[in-house]
Amino acid sequence: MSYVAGKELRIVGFLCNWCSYGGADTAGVGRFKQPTDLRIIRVPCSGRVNPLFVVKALLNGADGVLVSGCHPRDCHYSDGNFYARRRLEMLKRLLPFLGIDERRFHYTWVSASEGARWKNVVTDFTKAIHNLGPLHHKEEKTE
Amino acid sequence: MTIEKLKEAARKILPEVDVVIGYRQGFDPLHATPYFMTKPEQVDQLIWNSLCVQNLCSYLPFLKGKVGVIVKGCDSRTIVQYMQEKLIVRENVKVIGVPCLRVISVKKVLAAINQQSVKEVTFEGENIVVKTPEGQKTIPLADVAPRKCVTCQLATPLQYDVLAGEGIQSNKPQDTFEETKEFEKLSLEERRAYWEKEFDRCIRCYACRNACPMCICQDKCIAESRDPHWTSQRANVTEKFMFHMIHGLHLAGRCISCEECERVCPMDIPVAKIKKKISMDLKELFGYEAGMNPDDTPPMYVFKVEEATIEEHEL
Amino acid sequence: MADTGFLPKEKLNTLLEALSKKLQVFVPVLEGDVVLFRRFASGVTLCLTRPANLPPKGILFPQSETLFNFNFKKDPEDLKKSSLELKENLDFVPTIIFGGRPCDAQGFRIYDRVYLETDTADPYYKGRREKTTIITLTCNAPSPGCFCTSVGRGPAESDGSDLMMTEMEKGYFFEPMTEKGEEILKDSLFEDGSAYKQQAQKAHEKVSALVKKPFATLEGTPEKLLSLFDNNQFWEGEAAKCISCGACTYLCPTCYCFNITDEEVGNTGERIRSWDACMFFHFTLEASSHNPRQNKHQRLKNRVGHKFSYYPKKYNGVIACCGCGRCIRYCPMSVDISGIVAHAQGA
Amino acid sequence: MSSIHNPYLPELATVIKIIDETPNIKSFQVVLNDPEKMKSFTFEPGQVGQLSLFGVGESTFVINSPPTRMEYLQFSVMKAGEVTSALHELAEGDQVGVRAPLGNWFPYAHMKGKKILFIGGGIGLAPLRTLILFMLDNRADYGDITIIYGARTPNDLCYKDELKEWEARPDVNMILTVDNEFPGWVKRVGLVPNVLKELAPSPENTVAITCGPPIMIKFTLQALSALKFDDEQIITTLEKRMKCGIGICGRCNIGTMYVCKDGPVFSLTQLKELPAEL
Repeated sequence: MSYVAGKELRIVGFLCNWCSYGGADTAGVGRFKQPTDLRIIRVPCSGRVNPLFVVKALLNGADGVLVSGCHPRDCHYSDGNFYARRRLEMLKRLLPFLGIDERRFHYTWVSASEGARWKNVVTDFTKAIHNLGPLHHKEEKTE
Repeated sequence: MTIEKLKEAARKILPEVDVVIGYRQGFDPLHATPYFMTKPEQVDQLIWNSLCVQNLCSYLPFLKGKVGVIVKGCDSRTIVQYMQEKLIVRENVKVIGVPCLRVISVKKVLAAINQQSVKEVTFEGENIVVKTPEGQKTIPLADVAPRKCVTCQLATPLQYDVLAGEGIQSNKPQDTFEETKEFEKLSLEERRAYWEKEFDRCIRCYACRNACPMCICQDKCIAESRDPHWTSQRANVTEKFMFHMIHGLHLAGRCISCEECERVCPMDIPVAKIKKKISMDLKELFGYEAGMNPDDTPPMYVFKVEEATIEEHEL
Repeated sequence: MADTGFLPKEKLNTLLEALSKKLQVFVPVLEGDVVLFRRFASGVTLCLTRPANLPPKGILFPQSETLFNFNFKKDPEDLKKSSLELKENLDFVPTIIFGGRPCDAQGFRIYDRVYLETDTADPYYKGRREKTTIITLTCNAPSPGCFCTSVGRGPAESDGSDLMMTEMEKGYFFEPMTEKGEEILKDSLFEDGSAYKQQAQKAHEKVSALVKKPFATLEGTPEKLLSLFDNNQFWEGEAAKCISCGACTYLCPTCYCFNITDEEVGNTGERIRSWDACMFFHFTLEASSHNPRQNKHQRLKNRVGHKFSYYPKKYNGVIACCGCGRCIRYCPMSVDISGIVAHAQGA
Repeated sequence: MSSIHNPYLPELATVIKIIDETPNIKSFQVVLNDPEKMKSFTFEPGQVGQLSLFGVGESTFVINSPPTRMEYLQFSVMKAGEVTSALHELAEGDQVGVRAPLGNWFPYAHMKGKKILFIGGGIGLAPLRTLILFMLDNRADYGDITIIYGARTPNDLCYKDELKEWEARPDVNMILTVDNEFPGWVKRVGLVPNVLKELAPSPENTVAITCGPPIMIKFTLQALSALKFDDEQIITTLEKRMKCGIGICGRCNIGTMYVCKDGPVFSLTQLKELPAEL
């Protein structure tokens, strides 16, 4: 069951291996109570996140997508998250142009030690998505 | 006359190159078509007028050897971008620049004449005169100009080895992305509905991709690949939407706004609108315009430690 | 029963309303700047003034369709084991395609030989084809690029149509070609059309004479094209401006090639058939990375060859081109197939 | 299920045995799940089938077991693309789909009483295997049988057990070759077309049947012609990217001929009448 009242929604999280995934782990070890809507996909670096990953998820059933990497200047590969920031910012601006609420996509930075911060990010993002409700997908036929 | 100068330039360059690409009359008087000249006598059929719409630079990455090409101001950004991405060897391309104030949108002309067959086309001052079986129609060129011409700043190409004529100044206002901003005033639901309706018509012919000068990996495009499996062959809106996102996002910082994608769409889908939006954001965020300077690095390939224009997003 | 019928213009909508109560009716409508076929419903505005940009071929041969669904079922006794179930759907809805042009209907005749008149008939096409009535509208003016009279057809050629209508000043003159067409004419909305027959015929002849003639005859062309097969210079020249997209094939009423791909999610999935185009690099790309048509001129050669040489050689001289001109009209680079054929004849 | 025959609908089948032939070739022995259909299944040597892996796709392979041995249908698969790679992941007992038989076959009726020369390379032995086994099962109908078979290395030779059997048979003349010297290999070394030239078999009353990689076929055809084989005496099988398998989908054509339906078996005479697009 979701932490947030109501039906669980589908949220996809792309977390970098070095910081944010560790942060999520720290939150788990710390036994912080977190909503369970998020499905985590571990990536080597936020720089690995192709904006099309986000688009594909949103078009194919996700109600929200969260990308989280190391804080700027803390990237394990020194500058992957700097590139990510530019790409993801472009995407954040493009989504509403296509009619997808930009609040369904969030990118942020969480370090491995920030278990509490991770908990807050997940909780707040999940709440935001629940406020927006499911991203409706019409049943489509191939013909 | 520009055409005489173009012919002269083409004749002069032909011995140095394998082929010169220009324009000739197409299947009817309203259509010009790319013309690949290898012999001097072919130069006689070269034409130059507002019907010469295609971006001929798009052929360059696929051609071997030395090539001469006729290039309008807007198209010249293609050359710049190719240089930037090292997709051409500049020395192997002889650019015949041609000053140009405006081309026409064939689609707009056809809409103005009820899609009739065209018997004759002439230009009188700032008008295009089209003769059809139903009679003759005089249309101001400004009314049938494609979007890119309305705010064109490149009446003279950025790159050329020979210029057919005198360099001229643009007489158009700067692009303020009015159309994009206007569209953004619609509600989210309206925008979503708009794109779903437009993309629903897409037949996945990939004309937009193949005509795109920057879509150089079109034979290996992930839109058709099974591995990675980005899209299926289902003909539904989701898949079509996804394809156009692939096209748009792969061009972020590379799209040189020639709008060939939209011109060639047989289903009249305003695909350049997405690219225009991306261009607007790039300009706002990074002050960047693709295809202006061969020494630039596209904004997606660089970063600043402190990004003055990007704020942290709060939840 | 009358041999022919007449329907006043103001009654056309009434007819379509009545027909659409019984079956699904597709009509040409204007969307954006293009005409395409959509389901008729109240309030839909027809566009009959020009041929549709996209021919109605997708109604019988959808851009994509499910050939069958598959379902892996886990054995509850032994979870390592699973059984497999296939499910095909061959139920098709009775349909009318209204307001296509004669060339559109002839496109289906090109399909018929390949999809029906074989020992392995295509059940999907066959199922739809048998349940579909095609009502065409003869052309009253040629469109840019069309050349139907040069490929042995014409703006009022009846082959493939069940019922053909011709626009008159105050209404439409209807002429049935098949029993399916006669069935439609039984509707009491139709008046006797015999008075208009001659007038319609004259109109047809008049338009026929206006259609562009890029070549006088196609006699010997299939052989000529074959003899040019190894002439790379010719084909490279013709294909130089081609950008190898699929606009020509997807807009072509006679192009019938397809792809088959599987899609799977979890334990279920489907095998999909979708339009494919011989102009695409991957069309003939083999797993070994060998590609018999790796250059665009080879692909264009196949497209022209198929229509003007291979198909007629296989099917009694019938040209697999209906001359509708769409591939010319909407080609991004104005590649002109009729011009290529003419050049080949003279090469 | 409807009563209309649906040529796109595969028969469900089970993989009963998988044989590792070479590092990148596996053979799959398959039986149709419906015992009645398996019992009534007939085909001719050289015909192909579409093997389905649901969720991945279909690919065309020759049925390389002979019609004289109908306990199962065997397909040999070289790992190359999406479907073949997935097939290589199969385990015995797994479910597949089969659409077969498709295409034409070797004109064996016209080969009766003649000497038969098989020339194969690599996985190209698969279609020949059908006919070899078929002929060995009807041995009296044919004259001398010679098999020239080569591969890059000894490890790349398919059907190793059968090769040994055939070598041991007095009524088969078996010549094995590998492209380059290889530790432990004491038999011939050399490319198949070169070995063919060295052996210089007489064309008299002989039919040559060849299959292998395109480059081998090209030089083998040249070598056979140099040995004065008539085009009519030379038979080969072709391969193309295929989808429908019934001559509709349009990609495997060479001019008017569809390799899936009008082929895959062609005589050199027929091949020469077709445009050169292989």
